[in-house]
Amino acid sequence: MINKIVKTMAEAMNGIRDGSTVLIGGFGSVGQPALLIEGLIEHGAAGLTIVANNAGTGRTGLARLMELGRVRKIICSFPRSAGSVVFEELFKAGKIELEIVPQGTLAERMRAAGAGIPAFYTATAVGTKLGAGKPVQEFDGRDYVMERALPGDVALVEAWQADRWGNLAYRSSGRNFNPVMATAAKLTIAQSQHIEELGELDPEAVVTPGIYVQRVIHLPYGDPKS
Amino acid sequence: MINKIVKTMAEAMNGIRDGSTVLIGGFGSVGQPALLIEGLIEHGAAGLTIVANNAGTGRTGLARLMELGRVRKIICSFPRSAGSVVFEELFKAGKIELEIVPQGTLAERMRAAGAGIPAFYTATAVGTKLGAGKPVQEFDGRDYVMERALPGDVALVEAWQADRWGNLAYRSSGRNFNPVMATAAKLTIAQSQHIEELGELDPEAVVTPGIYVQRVIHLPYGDPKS
Amino acid sequence: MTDKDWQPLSRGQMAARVARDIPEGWYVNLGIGIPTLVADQVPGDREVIFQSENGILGMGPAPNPEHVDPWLINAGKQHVTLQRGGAYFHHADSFAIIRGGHLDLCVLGAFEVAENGDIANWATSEADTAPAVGGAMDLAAGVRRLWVVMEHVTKEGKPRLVKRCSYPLTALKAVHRIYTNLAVIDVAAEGFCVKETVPGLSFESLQSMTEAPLIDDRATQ
Amino acid sequence: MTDKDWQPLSRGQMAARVARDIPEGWYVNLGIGIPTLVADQVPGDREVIFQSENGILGMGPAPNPEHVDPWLINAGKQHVTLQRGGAYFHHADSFAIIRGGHLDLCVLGAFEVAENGDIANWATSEADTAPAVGGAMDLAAGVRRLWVVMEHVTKEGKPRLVKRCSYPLTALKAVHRIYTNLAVIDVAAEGFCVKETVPGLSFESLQSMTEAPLIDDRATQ
Repeated sequence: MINKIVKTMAEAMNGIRDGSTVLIGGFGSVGQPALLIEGLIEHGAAGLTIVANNAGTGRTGLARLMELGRVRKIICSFPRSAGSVVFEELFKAGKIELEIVPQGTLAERMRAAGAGIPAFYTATAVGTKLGAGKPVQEFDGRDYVMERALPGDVALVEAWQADRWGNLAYRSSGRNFNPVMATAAKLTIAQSQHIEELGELDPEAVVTPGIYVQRVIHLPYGDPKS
Repeated sequence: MINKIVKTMAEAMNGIRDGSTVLIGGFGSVGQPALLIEGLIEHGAAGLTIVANNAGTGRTGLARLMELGRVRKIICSFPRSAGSVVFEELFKAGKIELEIVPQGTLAERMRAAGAGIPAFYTATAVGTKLGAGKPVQEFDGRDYVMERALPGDVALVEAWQADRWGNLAYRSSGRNFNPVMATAAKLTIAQSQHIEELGELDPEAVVTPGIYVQRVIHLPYGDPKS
Repeated sequence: MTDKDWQPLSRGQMAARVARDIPEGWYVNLGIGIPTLVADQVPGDREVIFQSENGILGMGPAPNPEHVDPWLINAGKQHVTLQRGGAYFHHADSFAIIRGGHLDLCVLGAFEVAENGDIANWATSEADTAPAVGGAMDLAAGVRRLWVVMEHVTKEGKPRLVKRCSYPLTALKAVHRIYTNLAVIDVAAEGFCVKETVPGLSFESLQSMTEAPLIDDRATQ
Repeated sequence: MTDKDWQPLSRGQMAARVARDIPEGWYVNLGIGIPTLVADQVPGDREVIFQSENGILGMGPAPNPEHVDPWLINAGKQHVTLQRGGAYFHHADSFAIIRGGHLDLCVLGAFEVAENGDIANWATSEADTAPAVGGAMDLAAGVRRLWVVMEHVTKEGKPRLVKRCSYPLTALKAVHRIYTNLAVIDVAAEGFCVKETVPGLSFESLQSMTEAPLIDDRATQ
């Protein structure tokens, strides 16, 4: 019997290695796999490249992971926001590398990684600092930059419902980057608010089919902080 | 009040011009907008480029459109199948142009058109007849061909449920090319088995958000032919 | 023509002025700041469908405090609601809508707009190595129409409608129209075309607060 | 070593032989023909998840005639069922699964396989200008493992395991293993490695029906 549900955080984190690229879902705190991030801190892997929309706030979660010196590089669209104090300290001190990627390009680069597309063209960032140095090609009279796929070794995602095959459904705007990241990583670990019996999820409404998910952990944890 | 629901086939087909590229959903007869194809035949537009997975069977529907000489070119993955008699006659007689595209590349080229991506790379068809003549680029030691977006002027799609905003949901494997084509055309026309009140479709399970749909026509028509 | 007694628009008035020009049926993305205020200014009987880049189409106004869904936020991370007919999707699908040119309109704030339509709205200096771009570049490059709403000049009185942007660019030749606290200005092939000014403000005064040359295209003056 | 009395496998036996090697938990796409028969040969207590490129994961067997869902077909356009835990998606998402290397296995039929793993399975001649490719190229180029199941020789007795394919190629260096009615053969860096032959068939006889050189890698002979 296929059963992707693991019982402990240690099992969930098993095998995550130093130097991994870790994709972390969420948009702000909504849809963020907060407890898996805690698990990653506990697990201890270092030298990580983190891909996430934001660079953490306060001194917990992703910010804590950075503060502990585990993050070598962060790839995100919105590093600086109210409360991104840890990131700012580290960045100012030259202790963390930053790659800023436009939000849609960030999502599409991961979608491409999941879909077997090594590169694609987009008009986003043409003629700007973030497009500088990238190959430019004209199609039908308009310039586009070439962007490369952005795969992960690990994806940490947050779901509303999951089953033992790893099928996932999300809750409203908690969906955000999670399904895209799930497709882009070799090892996708989902924390889910609810576990359903196989067949309980509506096959028309499964957002992430289980093929993209290797491990599920049941972590009901209440509302996201706002 | 936004109301994309049209009452007559004439309204549904209004403005489709000679020489248009028309994307037609369905995989075999399942999910095929059979009645919209009838409407297109009635409407009379000619010199069409048709994009569909198959090249029609028997002498009705898409095959009839071709037999009437309305189709200049067909872009598909599987032209020849049991019953594709009209296509074969026309093709042998040099009366129809054919572009064969691998099925996944066909879907992705339309997805790209809908997503503002003019071109992408894929390993599909590298080193084959269907990859010949396309730009090849190496990424991380593997060769890929560049494929171009495939936009449509019109998409004809079949849905199971629709509402006045044009939101669509599909039924099981009737989904197939329909949502992809809906994103890729300037004018997307949906025939729907059911019309729901606004808000009746589950926002977590809308597959095609209404932004991709310009017209909806209510055509309950029973099971697809197999 | 000398100025009469004129008043700049308030932020709310600017948002209302933008809202007036959004017809029923448009799909619209609103940026952070004044643009966000536009949604509430659209008349209740006019159906306009708002997109939020974090995966919402059919976004509704802020909820009553007792009906907050903590999972439902907009791109500015404020709690919102979903209208009947709304739908959720993931980030790649959301930006496919944006990049694919399916939105009728995006309204953004900006630091500067150049007379060729270049927009600078994401980084305050070339020296800033960690500015937050978010979805600004995708929106500016992707949507069918880009309108900018901003104060006509900076707090220091420096013009924001310029010949060439001095801040790092967000997108090239992207802006179609600008709503400031003083005027409505189209970005046309021939440059900035003033369509409307606040009552009492003369064209000459507006020009004096604008770096790039203006063309007077007001229907009635 | 001379041949004993040997029998080629039937189509059903070939499918069963393939099924034996598919472990629990694999995600598998089956091509049209013999590959389709594989699904029914997987032991009932072994969970294997079948994908169909027309948008199904967790495809189940053919329905009872009285329970046919006319909307639910496989890639061969036969009526199928959905297993508990199955899901539907659209064609672009379906081929993202395929192209993205997420399937553990695809089993396809073929006209020819070359010793370097090239596969030809979609067009019967270079002269055919309207062959039907379907999803064959995407599958062959995209999946993690490609197994081919086919008769060892053509009806005319021509070998299908060749030095170089004579038919138009589907994909380069794509095949990992071949199941024929006579043998199981791995495609390795050094060429075709015979892992297993039908009882009684000698390696020499198999070689005589194979164009490319074979390497005898059978555990017991």
